[in-house]
Amino acid sequence: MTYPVALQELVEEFQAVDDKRERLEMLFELADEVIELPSENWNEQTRVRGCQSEAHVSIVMDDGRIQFLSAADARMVQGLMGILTIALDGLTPAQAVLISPAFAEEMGLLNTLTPSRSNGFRNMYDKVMNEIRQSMEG
Amino acid sequence: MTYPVALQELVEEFQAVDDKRERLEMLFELADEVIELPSENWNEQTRVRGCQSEAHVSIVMDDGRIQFLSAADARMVQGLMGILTIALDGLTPAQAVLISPAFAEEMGLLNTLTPSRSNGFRNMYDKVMNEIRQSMEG
Amino acid sequence: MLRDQFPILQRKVNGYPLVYLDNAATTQKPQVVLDAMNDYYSKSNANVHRAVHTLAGEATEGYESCRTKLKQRFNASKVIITSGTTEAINLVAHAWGRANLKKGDAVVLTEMEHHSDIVPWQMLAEERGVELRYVPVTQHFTLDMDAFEHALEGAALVCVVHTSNVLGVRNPLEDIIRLSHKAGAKVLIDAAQGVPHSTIDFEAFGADFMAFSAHKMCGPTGIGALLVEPSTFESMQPFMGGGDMIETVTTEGSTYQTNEHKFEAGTPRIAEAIGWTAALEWMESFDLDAEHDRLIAIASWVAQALRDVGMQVYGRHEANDAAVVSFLHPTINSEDMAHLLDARGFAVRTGHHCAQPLLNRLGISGTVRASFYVYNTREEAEGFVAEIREIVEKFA
Amino acid sequence: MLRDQFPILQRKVNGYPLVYLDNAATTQKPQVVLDAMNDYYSKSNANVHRAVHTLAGEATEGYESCRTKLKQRFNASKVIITSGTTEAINLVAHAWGRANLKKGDAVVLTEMEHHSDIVPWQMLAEERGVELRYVPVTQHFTLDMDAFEHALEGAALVCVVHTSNVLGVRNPLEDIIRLSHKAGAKVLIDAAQGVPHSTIDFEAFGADFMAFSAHKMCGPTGIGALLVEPSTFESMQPFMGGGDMIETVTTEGSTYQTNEHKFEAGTPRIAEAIGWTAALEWMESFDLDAEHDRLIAIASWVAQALRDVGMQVYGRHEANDAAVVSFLHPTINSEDMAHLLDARGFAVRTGHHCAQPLLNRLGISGTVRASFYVYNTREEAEGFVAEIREIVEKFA
Ligand SMILES: Cc1ncc(COP(=O)(O)O)c(C=O)c1O
Ligand SMILES: Cc1ncc(COP(=O)(O)O)c(C=O)c1O
Repeated sequence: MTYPVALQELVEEFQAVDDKRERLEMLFELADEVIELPSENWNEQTRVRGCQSEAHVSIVMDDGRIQFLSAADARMVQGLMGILTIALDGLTPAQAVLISPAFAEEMGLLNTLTPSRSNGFRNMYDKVMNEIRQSMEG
Repeated sequence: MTYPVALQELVEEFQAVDDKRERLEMLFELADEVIELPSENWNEQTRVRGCQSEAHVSIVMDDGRIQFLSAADARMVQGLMGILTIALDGLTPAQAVLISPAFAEEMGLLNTLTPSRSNGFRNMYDKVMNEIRQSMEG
Repeated sequence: MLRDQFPILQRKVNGYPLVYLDNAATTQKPQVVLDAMNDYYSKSNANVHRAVHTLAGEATEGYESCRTKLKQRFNASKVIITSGTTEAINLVAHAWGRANLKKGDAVVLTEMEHHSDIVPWQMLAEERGVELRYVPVTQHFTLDMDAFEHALEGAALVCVVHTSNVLGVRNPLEDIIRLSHKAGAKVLIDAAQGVPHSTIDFEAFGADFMAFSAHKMCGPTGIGALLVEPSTFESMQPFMGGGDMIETVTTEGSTYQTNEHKFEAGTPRIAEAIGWTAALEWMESFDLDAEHDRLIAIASWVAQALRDVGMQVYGRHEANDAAVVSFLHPTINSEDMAHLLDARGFAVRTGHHCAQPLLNRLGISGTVRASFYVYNTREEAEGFVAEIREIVEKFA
Repeated sequence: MLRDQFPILQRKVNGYPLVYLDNAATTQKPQVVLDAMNDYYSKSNANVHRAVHTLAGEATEGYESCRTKLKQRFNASKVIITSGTTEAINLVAHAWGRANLKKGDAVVLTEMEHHSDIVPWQMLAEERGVELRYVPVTQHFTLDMDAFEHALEGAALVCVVHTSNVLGVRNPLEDIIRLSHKAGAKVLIDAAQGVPHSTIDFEAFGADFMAFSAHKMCGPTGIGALLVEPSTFESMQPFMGGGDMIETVTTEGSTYQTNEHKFEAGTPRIAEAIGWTAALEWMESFDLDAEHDRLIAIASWVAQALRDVGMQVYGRHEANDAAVVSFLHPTINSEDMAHLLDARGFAVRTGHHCAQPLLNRLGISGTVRASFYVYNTREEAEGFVAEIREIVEKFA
């Protein structure tokens, strides 16, 4: 499986680290990549279900390219959003839908996350991809 | 613990036998000792509760001595009744109330019987002893 | 050998090797099931859901993997985990029955039902004024299908046992489901005795509810399941209230989960779910259909041998029936019989088998029941028949 | 050493020794409990009651010995075995509530209750028009006893948690029971967090119902109990219908058992009962009161240490409280905190702990909760505090 370069690099970076604490720190740092969805734009449409805490995502199309906006109260979730930002931001929808969710597994993210959290991540991924697909139809 | 001679002999006879099948056969034979309570005398007062099948007991006083009448549909239960007949028949109430239910354990009856059945036996014993005590008050 | 995987079968009872023929009451457990539960308790034990730490994650995964496994095995999309068949049926009576049945509605039962598929409906009938109609059992030990069709008229729900725990008779469920749906009635299948002997495709089967217990299919005690057809699922209100089944709780009121958790209040049966998953996987390690054929052949041979020594046998032992042989001797009391068998290591059950209406119809108050399962051998069956012969000769 | 009897405590999590501080969610199990269940499944597994064969006898004895043990330990004469605290409380709502409460009757709850002691009453309230009154929690993390006395007026039932699973606060139950009875109300105690930390004499205590779970006191999942005061017991109708809870079933109607079996429909949780019995016996092998003193001292030390690094701590940690420390950092998100702890082997819980009304009152949506039990050591607590300090320094 190959991914966009930035994502591929991330996958490899995570694969190189064994310690859960270090992985978490890497995730926390990725929170900085998030393009923030302002809280006044949070609503039931933006909410990610199945997360323990607040998590919101939104896709905006800018000249045919994806802009991925997101926000969460846990830094770890922000980190996950940061990964998606790196993965998606600036792609065309046609490029984005080619990204398989398998990268999370390859990164070892699923070992870092507990199942309920990785469900949350999966829900977030699915939600975003659905919106991207809808944007292609629309 | 000592018991009336006939009961004491029975206890020893049972103690001498290990095989459950042989014990059951001995029990079955003791069914012959039962002084039958005719079915037209069965009623809610004579019914032993907690038995899986029909079991009825009744005490009649004959010149100050106990006569123990009983009936059951399972031969094993009749055997248990036979033991009580040997133990009680012809005793005065004052003699009867001295008999401890421990004889069942000493005979190894409780190993022969399953718990629900030995509960049934215990219910039968308690019921009979209660009636005997009441006859003393009356 | 399959049999070697069951530690309890090494046991002696009253000095004789255990011959366990009480499988319709509960089955034995293979070592893998004990190991799975032990492993869980010694490595991953934690409470499930909404948790962040590693153990809780593993426990949640373990618990939910049982649901996933059940969905796969039975091709079902909604699987509620309960404490057993009995709770599953009570859940339907409360969660679906109270929300959907009103005074005057009719529920069709059969005389072949286990008490667990009668009493919940009697309680609902009394509370709500629902009418109960019992389909009689014929002298051939089958449901009276004419009476069934008649009973269907205007019925809202049909509750029927997949396979009788007394007779081993497997009911004509395909017809029952088809006719019931045609009449506009939902169908609940009590599959407690069905699932151990066959693999059921719930969606293809077409029933609305199906209830069963783990302990009758090599799984642990304390757990079972209710499969629900998805659109029917939507019409169910919660049964028990508590942790895990809610979305939000305030003093003003609560909102509920929308998936199966809505019906699984409180800390669930986690170790049991993990044990059951192991049992379900284990059941895929051999050919259940072939085993079933072998067992029903044994049962039918035993039934004939018992008839030959003068027993009355209740059942017919056709290809799809379960390997259950219920019988009575004209003079030997059934409890005496069971005690004599136990003295030689044979475990059978006596009594009404929680099916008093059926026994009433048969005009008896109980039977001796020998029920066979995948670890039982032809030799055990032969030993059983030989022992019965000896008992009859000696005590009749 | 007591700790050595818990196989799971040998485990490493993310490369670090497991420090299990999620005991309020569920406790770990000593080897004797696993052995008892294993033994049962490998030697005596059978269905209980009404059975004649040896295994069934042993299984029945094993199951009923759990009831006997519970009667002894809690000095109770009526012990109904359930699947846990949640089912026990739902049982009261159905079996007692539906039989004895009518429109306009009032049930007093507290804001400190677990969802399992709220939602069943909300459901009953909605169905029957029963009024619910919630006793508020003060800023000292205690019940507002003035409000409680006020709420009592004309109330039929008071439901109160023995010890809060969020705060560790033990409620003034003696006063609550006395005042409630004076006002003519029955009292239900949710003792899920009480029984692991103290031995309660139910009869002397004087409550009418007490509910708790095995899994929070070193026993298996899937089982719990409801203790009932005998005269109250007589006023209860059956809850679930099915096998074993009946005396006779006919198509005309059924009669029920009069003892506890009336409320235990279906094949019971046999292996679980046997495991719980072993756990209860095991709990007699050490001085629970002394352990409790040790644990609350640890908890109160941890609470202070956490305050010292800037945490808000919810609780007071008095002598009779449970060793539960709920806390929040002003800037570090609680889930992040729990994940960071998990990375070093510390298992804590985050979230609303199934007590949303309490958290609402406290103005928060969740806490991080560390809860200690008999196998936890002072060293573990110190390691925990050191780890928290490091996390705060690094991530605040
Ligand atoms: C105070 C309290 N009540 C009730 C419960 C519910 O117990 P269970 O989930 O075992 O039914 C719990 C456990 O989470 C609890 O802490
Ligand atoms: C046909 C049938 N239905 C229901 C039940 C009840 O199952 P459980 O006791 O596991 O709830 C049984 C088991 O005895 C059964 O054989």
